Amino acid sequence: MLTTLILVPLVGAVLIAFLPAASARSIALGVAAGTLGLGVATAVLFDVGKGMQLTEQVSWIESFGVHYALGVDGLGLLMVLLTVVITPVVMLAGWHEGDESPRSYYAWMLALEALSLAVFCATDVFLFYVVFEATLIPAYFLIGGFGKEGRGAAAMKFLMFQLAGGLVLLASVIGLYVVSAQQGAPSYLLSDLEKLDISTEAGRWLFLGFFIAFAIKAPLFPVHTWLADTTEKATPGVSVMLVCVLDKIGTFGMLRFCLGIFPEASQWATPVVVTLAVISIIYGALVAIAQDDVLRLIGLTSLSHFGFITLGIFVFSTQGSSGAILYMVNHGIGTAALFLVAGYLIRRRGTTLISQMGGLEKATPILAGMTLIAGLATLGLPGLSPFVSEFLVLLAAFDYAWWVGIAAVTGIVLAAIYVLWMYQRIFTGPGHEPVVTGDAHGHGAPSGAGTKTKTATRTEVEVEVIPDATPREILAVAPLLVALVVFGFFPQPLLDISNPYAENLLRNQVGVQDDPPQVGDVEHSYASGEGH
Amino acid sequence: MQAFGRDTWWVVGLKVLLIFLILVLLTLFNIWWERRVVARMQHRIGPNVNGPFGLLQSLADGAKLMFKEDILPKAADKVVFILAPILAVIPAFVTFSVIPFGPEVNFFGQRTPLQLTDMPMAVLFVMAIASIGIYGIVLGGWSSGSTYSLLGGLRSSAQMISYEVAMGLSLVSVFLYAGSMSTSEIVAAQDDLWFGLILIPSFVIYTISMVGETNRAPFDLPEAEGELVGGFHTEYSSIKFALFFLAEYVNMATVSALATTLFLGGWHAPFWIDEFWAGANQGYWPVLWFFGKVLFFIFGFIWLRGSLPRMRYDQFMALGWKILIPISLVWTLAVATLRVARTEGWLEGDNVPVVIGVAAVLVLALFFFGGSDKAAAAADVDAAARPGGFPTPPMPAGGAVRGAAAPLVFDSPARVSTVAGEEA
Amino acid sequence: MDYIKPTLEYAELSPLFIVFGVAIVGVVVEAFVARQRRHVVQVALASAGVVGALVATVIVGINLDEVGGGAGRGFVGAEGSIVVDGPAVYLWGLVLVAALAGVALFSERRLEAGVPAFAGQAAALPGSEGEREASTAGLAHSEVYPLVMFAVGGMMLFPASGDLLTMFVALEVLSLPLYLLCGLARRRRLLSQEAALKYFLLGAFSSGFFLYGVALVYGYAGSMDLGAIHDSVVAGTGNRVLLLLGIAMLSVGLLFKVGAVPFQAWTPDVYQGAPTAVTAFMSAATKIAAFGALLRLYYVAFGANRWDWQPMLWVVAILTMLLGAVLACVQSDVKRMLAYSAIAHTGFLLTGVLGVRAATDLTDDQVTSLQAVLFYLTTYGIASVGAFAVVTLVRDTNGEAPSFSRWTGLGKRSPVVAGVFAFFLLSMAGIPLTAGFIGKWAVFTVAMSAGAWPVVLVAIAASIISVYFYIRYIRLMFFTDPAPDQVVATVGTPSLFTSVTIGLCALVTLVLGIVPGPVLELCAQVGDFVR
Amino acid sequence: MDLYTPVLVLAALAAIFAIGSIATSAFVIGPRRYNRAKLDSYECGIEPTPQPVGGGRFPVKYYIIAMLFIVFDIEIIFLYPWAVNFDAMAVFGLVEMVLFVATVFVAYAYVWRRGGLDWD
Amino acid sequence: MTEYVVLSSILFTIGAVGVLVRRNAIVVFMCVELMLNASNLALVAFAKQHGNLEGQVAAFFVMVVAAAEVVVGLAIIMTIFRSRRSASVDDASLLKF
Repeated sequence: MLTTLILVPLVGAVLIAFLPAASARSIALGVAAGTLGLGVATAVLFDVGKGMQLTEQVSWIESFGVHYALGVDGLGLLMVLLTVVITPVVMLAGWHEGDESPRSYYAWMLALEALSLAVFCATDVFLFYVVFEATLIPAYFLIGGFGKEGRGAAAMKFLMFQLAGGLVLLASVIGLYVVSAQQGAPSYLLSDLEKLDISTEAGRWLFLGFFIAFAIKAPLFPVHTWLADTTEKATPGVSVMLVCVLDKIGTFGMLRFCLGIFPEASQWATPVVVTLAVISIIYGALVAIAQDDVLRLIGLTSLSHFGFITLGIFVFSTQGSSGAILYMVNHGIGTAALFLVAGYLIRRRGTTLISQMGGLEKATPILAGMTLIAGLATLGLPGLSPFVSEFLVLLAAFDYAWWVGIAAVTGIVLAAIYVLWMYQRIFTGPGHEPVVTGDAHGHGAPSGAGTKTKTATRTEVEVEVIPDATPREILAVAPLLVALVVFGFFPQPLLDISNPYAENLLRNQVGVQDDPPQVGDVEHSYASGEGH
Repeated sequence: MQAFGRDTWWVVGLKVLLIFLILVLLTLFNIWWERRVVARMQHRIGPNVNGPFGLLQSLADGAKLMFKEDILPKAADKVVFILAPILAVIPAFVTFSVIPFGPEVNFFGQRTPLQLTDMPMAVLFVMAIASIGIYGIVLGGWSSGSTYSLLGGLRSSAQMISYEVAMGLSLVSVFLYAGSMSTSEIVAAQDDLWFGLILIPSFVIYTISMVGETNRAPFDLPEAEGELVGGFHTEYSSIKFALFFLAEYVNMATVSALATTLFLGGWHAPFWIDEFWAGANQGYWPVLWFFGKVLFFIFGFIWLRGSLPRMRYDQFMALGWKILIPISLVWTLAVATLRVARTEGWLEGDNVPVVIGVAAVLVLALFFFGGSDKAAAAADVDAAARPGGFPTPPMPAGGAVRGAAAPLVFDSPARVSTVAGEEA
Repeated sequence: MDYIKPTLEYAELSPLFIVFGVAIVGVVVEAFVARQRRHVVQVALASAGVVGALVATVIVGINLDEVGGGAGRGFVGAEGSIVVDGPAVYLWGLVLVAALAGVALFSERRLEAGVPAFAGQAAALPGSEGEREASTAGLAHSEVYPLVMFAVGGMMLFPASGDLLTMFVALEVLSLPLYLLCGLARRRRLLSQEAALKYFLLGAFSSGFFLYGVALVYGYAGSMDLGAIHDSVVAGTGNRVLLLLGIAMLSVGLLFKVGAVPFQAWTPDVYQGAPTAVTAFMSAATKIAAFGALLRLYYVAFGANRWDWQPMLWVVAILTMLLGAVLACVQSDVKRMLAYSAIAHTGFLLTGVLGVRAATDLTDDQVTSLQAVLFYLTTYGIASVGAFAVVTLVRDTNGEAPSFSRWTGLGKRSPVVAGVFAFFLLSMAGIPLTAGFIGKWAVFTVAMSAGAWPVVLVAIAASIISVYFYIRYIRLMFFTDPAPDQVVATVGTPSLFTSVTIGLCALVTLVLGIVPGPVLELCAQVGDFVR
Repeated sequence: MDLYTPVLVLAALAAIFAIGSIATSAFVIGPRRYNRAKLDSYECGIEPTPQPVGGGRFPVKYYIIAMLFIVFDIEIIFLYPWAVNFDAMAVFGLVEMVLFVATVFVAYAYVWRRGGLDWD
Repeated sequence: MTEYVVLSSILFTIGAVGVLVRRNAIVVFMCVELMLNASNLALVAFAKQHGNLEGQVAAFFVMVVAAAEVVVGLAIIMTIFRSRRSASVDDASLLKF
């Protein structure tokens, strides 16, 4: 099942690479849709509350004790679903992004999807590492091949950061091999490694390796610098794939490997990690406020969000973990929506600078609406799904330490500022001439143009020029928005999937005993209007 | 072997002195003899003034040279210039230290072989020392600072090393039979049959190459007066020149003695005299036989000089590299094969035809091999791979017979045509 | 005198005999076949010989019988001077594969419009009349095939030698032809000759050290036989100073051959100056052979006093990796870049060599250092042959265009070639799903298992650096557009052999990256060295 | 007494003779009446052509001859012990030496065909 | 015995130093040969010391190898010399970092 899930997009990618460019997009969409279907099927086959499921296991490299082993649990399933949903949406939304060379664009896209799926399904550390690193190649080519000026450098920066992390991880994984070899036959199976008893010393070193890698992946404060540049230079669609799917691997890995294999070390490292998380939350938010480039801004908001997620993971309460898992999904959906809508705007204005936009409200009410929903979701408005997760994380944070909670809340307040201010600057206020009646994304936007046209007085005509969202665009983003609203009011299904995993993880590995969060808590919070 | 290295000091001293004297006297005698014989061949009389039959002539020449002025050309590299003749002389003498003059004799009350010393690889020792002598000539030619000398030295060194290869290869079969490289044992191995008789090809090749090795006519190209004045010793005068001369004649004696030792049974009495007179191989008689044989070779040298014209350099090199070496290699292997065949008993009864067949095939193959060589060599004159060479007219069909020699035979149309071909 | 008749295992040594025989026949062909037909005949002969030797190797490898309770397979042959054991046979196979690729690349005549990449007449002065004549006449030195066969023979003998003397002779037999091959380029002859000169002088220098090391070790052990040396090392008799000095000097010789710091100086110059086909061949084959010998020497002869030489290797490995990686970043010539990366890879291989442990503290189903190094050699050899082969294709008006700027935007002009090259680079960088990754994994694993974690950390740092310069080329080829007035290289159409070679290399690199199991198993199967 | 001592003695005697005679003729009994023409190098009476330092360069031909000589001398070096020991090795020795000589012969034929042996 | 070894080591050192300091390719090359011959001396000395022939046989082979090296080396150096009119290794400087 899972193998097919992974193979379908992979085969699709290869096909596209060899078929004429004209048919690339349609094939890609078809394949992505098919994958989506398979993902849903997986979800249907998955029965909630049991551990690892749909497992497959074939011996791959005996001498390393490596298996080709797949399986999904609650966490994995959610991530898989997120991936299969986001990919077609991105393709639909970023219709013209790959026009330069459609074949490579869509081939790499599908390859990226396939590898990410593999990452989320892998239950063998070696396999995980392999695909984890492999995702970088399509990502690199997507960033470097499309997007605007200076993307090459950005791609380089991205790759160097990721590979550095990856190689540190390599050290730790090899270390795992050594440890497991000392205790009999070497094996990389997650199930075996969890049973492994690692000396405190070794455990902490290995944990460090894993954590650094994941911290770079899901940007955490000191090692986040690649994020902003990448999201700025890359096309919105690619940014979505990066931020909403790839970066999840970081937090995913923290849950699955850091906590899963080195619970002791994770607890030992908690204070530092939490601090970093808090810093990321506030720092990300603050920097985001200051941004003028909309893509950059959104990228930095995710830094803050990942701070939340990490926080939720490392406070060691089922509430926190489950919340974090939920958060990963919601952030995926919300930020994706934001990026894509921003993409629409950019195509229309031909620039990514907020200062070049403005006053679009009247011209493009639908876009404005979509932006608003997505934005509000991002700042965690009650009634939209991110709120639930954010709230759970907050509760957990307050349980962990009051100052952490306060810091987190500050982060939310700042979030409110940057979202609303951005909205205001883009949609309300005086408008500007379209710098470029944008066709191909990116390459336009000479930065000087903005300052030149700043003083130009707005006239009705020009605003009329700007078309509102086309049906395709609406169709693309709609599912995300719907999901935001729906899960905002009925988060239970998601919780049902995430809770058992969180419980199991904390009970069996970390050894924390507490009861999983229920919708009740959230309802209660609605009632008492707590939060904001 | 175990007879050696046990002499007392004075015996050694005496032997050394004797060898030295013998060599010097032999040289003087050889020079005189050569001049007499050549003179006789040319219907002249030759030296006959000094001493009986002019025997002291060469001594007089030596003395005269002693009193001549010793010139150091200013273009010369002084040290090397003086060192060269010394370097040429010493090896010439040293090589004689392993030549057996005779069996163990009563030497002033001491039983000792008539041989200064011997070693397991005596012959190799001889060749090694002899090739040190080449340095003398090369350095002499180089240090003179004159073009003639330089070319002469180069030529002589080139020809010496070329013929040393052939010489060395021809010796292999001797060792094969003797099973040793010590001169005394080789001589001992020949007391019933001389290797010169059973290994005729080796013998011939050795004799040819020994002439080349000593720069004697018809191979005396280093001192080809026509082209090089005096060759490597153009610039040498007085005693230095005499030393080179001495070295050359001593070398002649050495190679002859080596030939005697290796091929003519050393000090063994010739013509199976010992069959009816056992005493022939005891006491000091063998010395007589030995020197008889040596002088026979020396006479050969003189005879060659008196009768043969000097070869052209390319012919000379071709002879060394393209004829002597391959022949001696093949011969060596043939000898080895035969020997194995005898010990393994391949030659008994019904195997013989097979062996003959194989041999025939081999010979034929060899023939074709060589043939293809020559044809191709002719065809390959364009020779892209001939670095540094400058174009030369092809050899006339008449081979060595060319130029002035050709008109002598104008009665033969074939020749005429070739001559025409040559002039065309 | 008592004399034992020596015997030779002709059947088991047949690969060596075939290779040397073909080489000699090649010389005969040079002598007697008309110039026009030589090239074809030589190519046919050489490839036939290599293939034959390969077949023979496989047969020999299959028929090796176990010794020492399955610890190793094989036997000590030729009166102790040649050891035919698992590793040796495996390395034979590797060298022969590299040789096959080499011959294929040598035979390339399409890129140069009908003439090979070798000098028309090496003796003619560059730019002289003779040279012009030679090249207009379409001459070319077909001696390269006999030469390469001799080199291959030496390379096969090198890791299989059972005593130091054979090792030395093999070292020279493999080196001398390479010196000449380096000097035979048709274009840029001064560079090529200079490369030959440097390679020769330094090579002779290092082999002098090697020889003196041989003498000293012989003085210590009283024998040249590796097994005997091991025994006397174990016994601890003799003068240890001799032993240590000897090891040091032997190491100088070998480390030079593998191009490790501080003996790496020749690598970039020679790799750049030599004809690229030759570079491709020797970058792979020489490393394989030399590392084989290195392993045999260190494991068999000096395995008992590991603690004497391991520290030295630690330092050497660290320096090699760092220097190779750092200097590769600043190269503006693709061949030099690959050369420095080769140095870095030498460092990684040495890391693997460090992973040697006594058989006792090694659980049976664990990766052995030997296995790891053999696998790494396989992957690196193939990738490097492929990479250099691609370099031969990228040309401008005056022959190959190895300079950095020429490669700008190659991916746009000919995506396939650029893509393949990028793939090789990724493999060298050790990106997953390529063979290089598994290789790196293996050597790092064994090194860390042996407790050499500092070296592994440095190695990882070095790989991060090396990723940079590999990616730099990928970026140059795919994401950089040439300036309007910039001269850029294009991809020539190669002959079938060349393209097949490149394709196979790429394929193998991919396959080994995805299913390395079988080959790794094979490397494990070859077992340990036989004493 | 060692096998080689007599050799040294003989060599010493020869050396004394050579050096002694040179010394006597040069410094004792030989006349010394130099003039410039005498000290010129002899070129049949014409003005001597100035020599390049170190005797100038030898034609490449001589190098080739020298290399060939090395090759064959080495071969001889191997042939001698083989010959001395031949009877012990019998067939094996024969086969090996045939192989060896054949190898050398191949090189020899190559040189021959490439004009290495033609003296032009 | 030790004297020979010491002598050989001295010769070797001279050769090595010569390679490093001399500039003329031919001289460098001769220094290399000196190193080889120093090794030969050591080999023979050790052979005598250990009373077995391996060392001497080795010396034989080393001679062969040295000869081969001479041939190859002279060929290369001659080519460079003819194309450069100079045998100085300093002039061989086209290949630079």
